[in-house]
Amino acid sequence: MTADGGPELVQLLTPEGERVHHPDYDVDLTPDELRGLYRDLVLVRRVDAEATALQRQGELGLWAQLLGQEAAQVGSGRALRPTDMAFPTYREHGVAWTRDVDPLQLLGLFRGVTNGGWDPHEHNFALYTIVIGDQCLHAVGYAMGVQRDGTDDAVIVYFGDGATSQGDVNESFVFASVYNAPVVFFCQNNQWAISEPLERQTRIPLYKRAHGFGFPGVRVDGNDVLAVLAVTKAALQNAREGNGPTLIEAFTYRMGAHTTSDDPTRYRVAADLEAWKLKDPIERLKVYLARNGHADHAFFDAVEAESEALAVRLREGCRSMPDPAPDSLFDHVYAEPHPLVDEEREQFVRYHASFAGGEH
Amino acid sequence: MTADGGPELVQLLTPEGERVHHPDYDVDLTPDELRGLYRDLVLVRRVDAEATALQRQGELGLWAQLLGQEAAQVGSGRALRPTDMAFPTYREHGVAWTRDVDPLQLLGLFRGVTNGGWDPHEHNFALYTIVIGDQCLHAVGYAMGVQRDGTDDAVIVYFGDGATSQGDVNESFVFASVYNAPVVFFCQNNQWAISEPLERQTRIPLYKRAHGFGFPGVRVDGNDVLAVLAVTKAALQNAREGNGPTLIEAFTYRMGAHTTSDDPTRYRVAADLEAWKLKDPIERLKVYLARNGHADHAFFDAVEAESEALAVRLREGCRSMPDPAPDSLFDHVYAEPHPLVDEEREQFVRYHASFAGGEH
Amino acid sequence: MAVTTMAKALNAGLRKALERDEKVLLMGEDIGKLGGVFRVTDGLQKDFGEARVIDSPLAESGIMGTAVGLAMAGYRPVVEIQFDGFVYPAFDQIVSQIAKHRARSGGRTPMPVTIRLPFGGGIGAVEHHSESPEAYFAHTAGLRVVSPSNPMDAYVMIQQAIACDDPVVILEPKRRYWDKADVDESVDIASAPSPFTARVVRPGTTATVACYGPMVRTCLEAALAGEADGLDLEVIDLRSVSPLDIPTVAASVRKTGRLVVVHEASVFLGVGAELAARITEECFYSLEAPVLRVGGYHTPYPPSRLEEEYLPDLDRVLDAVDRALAY
Amino acid sequence: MAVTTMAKALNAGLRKALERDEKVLLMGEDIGKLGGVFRVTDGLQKDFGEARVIDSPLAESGIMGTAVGLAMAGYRPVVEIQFDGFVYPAFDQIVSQIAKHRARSGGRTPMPVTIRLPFGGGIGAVEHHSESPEAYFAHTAGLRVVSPSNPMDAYVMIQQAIACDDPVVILEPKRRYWDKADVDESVDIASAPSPFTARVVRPGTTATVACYGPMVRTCLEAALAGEADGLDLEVIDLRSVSPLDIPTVAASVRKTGRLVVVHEASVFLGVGAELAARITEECFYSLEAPVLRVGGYHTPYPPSRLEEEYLPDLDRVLDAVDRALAY
Ligand SMILES: Cc1ncc(C[n+]2csc(CCOP(=O)(O)OP(=O)(O)O)c2C)c(N)n1
Ligand SMILES: Cc1ncc(C[n+]2csc(CCOP(=O)(O)OP(=O)(O)O)c2C)c(N)n1
Ligand SMILES: [Mg+2]
Ligand SMILES: [Mg+2]
Repeated sequence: MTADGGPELVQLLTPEGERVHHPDYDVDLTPDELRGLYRDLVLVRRVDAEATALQRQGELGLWAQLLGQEAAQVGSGRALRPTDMAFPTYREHGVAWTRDVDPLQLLGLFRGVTNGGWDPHEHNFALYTIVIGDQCLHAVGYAMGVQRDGTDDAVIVYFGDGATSQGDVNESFVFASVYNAPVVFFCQNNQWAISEPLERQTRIPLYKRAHGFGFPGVRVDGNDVLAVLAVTKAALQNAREGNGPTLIEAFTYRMGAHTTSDDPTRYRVAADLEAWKLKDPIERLKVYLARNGHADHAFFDAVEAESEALAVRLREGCRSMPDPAPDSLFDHVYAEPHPLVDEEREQFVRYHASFAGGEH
Repeated sequence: MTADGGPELVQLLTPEGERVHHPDYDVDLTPDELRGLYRDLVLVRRVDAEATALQRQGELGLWAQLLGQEAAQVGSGRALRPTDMAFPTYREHGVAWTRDVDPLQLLGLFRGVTNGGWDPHEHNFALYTIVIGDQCLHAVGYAMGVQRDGTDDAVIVYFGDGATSQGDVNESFVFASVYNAPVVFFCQNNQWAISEPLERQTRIPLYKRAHGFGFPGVRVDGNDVLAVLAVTKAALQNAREGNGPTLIEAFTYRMGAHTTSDDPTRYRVAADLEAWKLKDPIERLKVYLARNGHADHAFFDAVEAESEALAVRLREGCRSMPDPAPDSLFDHVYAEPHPLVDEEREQFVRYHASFAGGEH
Repeated sequence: MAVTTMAKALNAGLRKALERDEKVLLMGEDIGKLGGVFRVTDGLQKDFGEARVIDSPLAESGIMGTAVGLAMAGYRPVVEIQFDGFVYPAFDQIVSQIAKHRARSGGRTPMPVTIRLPFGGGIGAVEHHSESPEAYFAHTAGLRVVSPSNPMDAYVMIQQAIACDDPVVILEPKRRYWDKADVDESVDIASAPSPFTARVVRPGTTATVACYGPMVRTCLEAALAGEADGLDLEVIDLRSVSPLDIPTVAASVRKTGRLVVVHEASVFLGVGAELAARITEECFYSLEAPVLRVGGYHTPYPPSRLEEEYLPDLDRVLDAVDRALAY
Repeated sequence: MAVTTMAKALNAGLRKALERDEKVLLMGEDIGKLGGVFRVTDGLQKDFGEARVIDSPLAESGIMGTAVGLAMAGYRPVVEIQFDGFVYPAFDQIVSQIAKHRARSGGRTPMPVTIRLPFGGGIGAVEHHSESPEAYFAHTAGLRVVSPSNPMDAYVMIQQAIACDDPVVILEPKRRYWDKADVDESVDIASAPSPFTARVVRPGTTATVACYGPMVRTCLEAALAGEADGLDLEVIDLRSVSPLDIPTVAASVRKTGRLVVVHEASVFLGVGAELAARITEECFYSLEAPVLRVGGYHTPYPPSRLEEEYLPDLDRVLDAVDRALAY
């Protein structure tokens, strides 16, 4: 496997910030839109950095970093219409950003305050899914619902390179192709599944998996926000038009650890990281913006200031986030009354009250 | 999908019994070997017919017919070396035949006398697997064992067109390709998964699934015993030589019901059946043998007589098959002593003895 | 009011549910043209179309996982797993997603998925076609698990399960699919008793026998046979194994002083264990004997020629009653 | 004799097993270079090679299904499931194949597969990382299920599990991975007590507390705290949840007259239910109180900020003992 994604890689912006052209894909963005993408990338990276720091300070139990994957997430997230539905893994903080989910709600999850956090229906952004691959079937089912509703919405589902080995992910390819469901499979190939390199999951490029199921697969430079946007838009459009699923392999790299619990020095060499640093998704857009006069210092400074303000808000918001009420653990398990849960809650409340009364 | 298997179909013997050639595959068999294959096909069909009859007579609880799939099974089974291992579904009576499993042992399973029947190690033929797709992973694991043993044995695993939708089957493709395991995936595409036509499982030919996982897939005329033999031998050889897995799609047709419990008139039209009758796997070999002077009347008569004798033996053997001892249901659950099972068995025996004593 | 089989009653219930709510969808293997291997969905695809009665690829996790997505999209999927033994590939989607999703979402996303599971033995089938996996589901918080024992309950309970905003596993006792009884299709499911309550199907005084699904008929037969020996058994059809209707069972045990629990599933950690533990706690001073359990052994379900030895029958029920009375 | 953690003791036990029998193989996600997310397999791939310590694709059913095939080929696979909540995708291969295969084969094909499952809560993790799925496996005939509570047991039991010709699920209490104690590596596993027996870890007279895995330390702490209130609790480390060592528990209950069972898993149909049912049957006339159960609620495992409310602790154990004594 070529480390640079090989000749198949769709790219519109080189690591050096040069705008290139591709026979099949293109985007035509206003300077405003380009600046908007830059702002997204910077703020998303900041969310990630702050969360990582908050974890180190003991405010979060865990954090799954997206460092290096900002363009893959922002590019694909911004390709969506508001009414499209997105199904994330646990690392899609950048997509969450594009769906207007407050980053504090992501922090709540990793702080252990909730197992969910936001309203999936309000944001058209499903809850994070931790069991690898499960959400791919949910997305296909949701897309089958969209088909039945008769709208031209589309669905996108995120998963990693490691996830492609799961039965559920492959079953989702079967269901999507057989029912021609309006779904885009967005695989962020960040080269690693915790400590396992891509070679433990496949011996050919992942986008080709789709061909075995009879739908198109395409590999895009995942660090090129423009290419990701273009390729995802095209795939979504295809889905809307009734042409069924597409697999997008966003070729990228996990610059950080798997999560804050992980120690990547045990399994990968520093040189790889250095090589990928040269392909940074933010740097190349900044160069492009500056070189083409689409953005000036004032703009970059303003984004920087916004990023600082966001960081402050996250730190404060996270630290002051209240713990849930103890007996809320009985909430929402069932929609309708359930005698056992009701009884357990009652006993629980009575037991806790006995402490308050100093009985123990 | 073309009903005749399309131009990709590997064929060495046409439905009319004409020997044709293929650029990639060939077999060179002696008349003796050709007659042997014919005998296999006829006797296997007879086993199937007798078992079906025995089920109708109430001697078996169920029977899964292979009618029409004899060539796919005999051709692939005869491609194996004795030390190769085969993993069947519940319909591989023809493969069982080539592995010297007494058909009576198959009858025992469908009679409800056992959930297994033969010694998998003695025959290098695993037990029938009823849960769709599970055996594909077993085969890959076994092949990983063969790799570690350092022999040049190969493994073959059977499954149906419907099975290709199962997560486990796709996971077995991942494991086999990633570990380059010496395994041949033999999919009998008999066009139906009970009542569901192939279109409910895939929208492209099944052999192409392999390409998505990075290994070769080939479609062979499953009603052509010579082509199946040639293609399977080549795939096994490939595996032996360390080139990893191959997917073979044997394009065939389930001429009978799914099982004796099924009523195919509810979901398929008679015309299809008529079209496939013209491609009968036995007829074409018979024509070829006769036309080329490889077999004479005496031979065909002898096979017929052997078939009659086999039928008699099966009928008698099945009818006189004893029920297992009641308390054998506690046998072999655990290899080492287990207090609960021991205790339950004791109570069971005591309880049954109480009836014998006329207490109840 | 018409005499019909449980399979036909389920069919009628499904038809009602499809008529009542256009968000109701059926999905499963062979449920379309074939009408399911037990014909429970017979004719429904023809009448409601392929978009609502969906033949799925052969992948149980796929069925269950897409049902989750359909539920998120506002549908009420009713999925059929062809046989009990084939539900295990879908276990992850059931346990980690369907059961937990509503709580995870803070109540925002209900999971009104109905899982139809023909279950239990006694039909002379090959391996994996006679399993009783209810304990796995009952132990799983977030699920509800019910099992009808007769056509009328089947007709009502399938509709109630579909109408319920929680995921419901409905265990259909396949050996009773062909049992016939009166079914009153005019019943209003909203005013019918909750499917999560038990029912005393035979009042009695000597001892209580609690059972569900396929064993209800067996236990009623045992009660009848017991009359000759002077036994007056109270038989409770639990109907729901999660939640369990403890008040109904406890009230009975307080009266009879003895409880025998009967199911096909293995006794070890079977539903009987929970009932024994709980009822002993509730009725400690009323129990004249420990709660006794009649059920499958700690072995895989045996080949069919041995299944009569494995399955609880009238004699084994009465034997347990005798043992309880001997205390 | 050296003081070491449970994680290191398991590592040493695995190393011994790999040394002793060349048919022993390890397979799992991230068990190679990384040494597993808990470092239990640290250094083993380096020393035994990639053919024996295998980093697998990210697919639990694949791991379990290939383990079945390896076992058929004469190997003794030891598979690691990274966290409890990720075992469900492998459920079908465990329940329908691993558990049943030996019986199906008439004893010809043993399934000496060891399933390592870091389990339980209390580590502040995100969802699916704190499950206690033991009841599912214990209810499944054909499996054995054990759980060590301390480094020494971990060292011995992992080797015994691997040496056992039956499939063994070994539940490793992940919150106790870093607990330290003496481990005697010179012990002969063949002459060590069977892993399928319980052990009285603290003799006492007031009441019996039965527990396993992570709850043993909790219950021992409760017993210690109870001394101040004049309680003399007998604590039994069950060690095996399937089979259960009934004689050891029954003997204790005959002495104390009271039993409290403690586990993290949901009480409803948890291991405590079986123990309650069975012990009540065995010790009906000795019990002064019903068997009481302390465990998880009938809810999904909560977000970590609430886990201390969910998990049984010293106070809840003593509260149950008090309630038992109040009868
Ligand atoms: C079913 C399941 N198995 C194992 C895990 C533990 N786990 C969490 S993330 C991960 C690696 C995922 O790799 P990949 O799919 O490439 O996504 P990435 O983390 O790289 O974004 C593993 C093994 C899990 N969450 N779910
Ligand atoms: C996991 C599982 N689901 C469902 C079934 C029920 N079933 C038995 S055979 C069958 C169809 C199989 O079709 P295919 O794979 O094409 O094989 P064929 O029967 O045509 O040989 C089904 C659905 C099963 N045995 N296992
Ligand atoms: Mg990855
Ligand atoms: Mg088929």
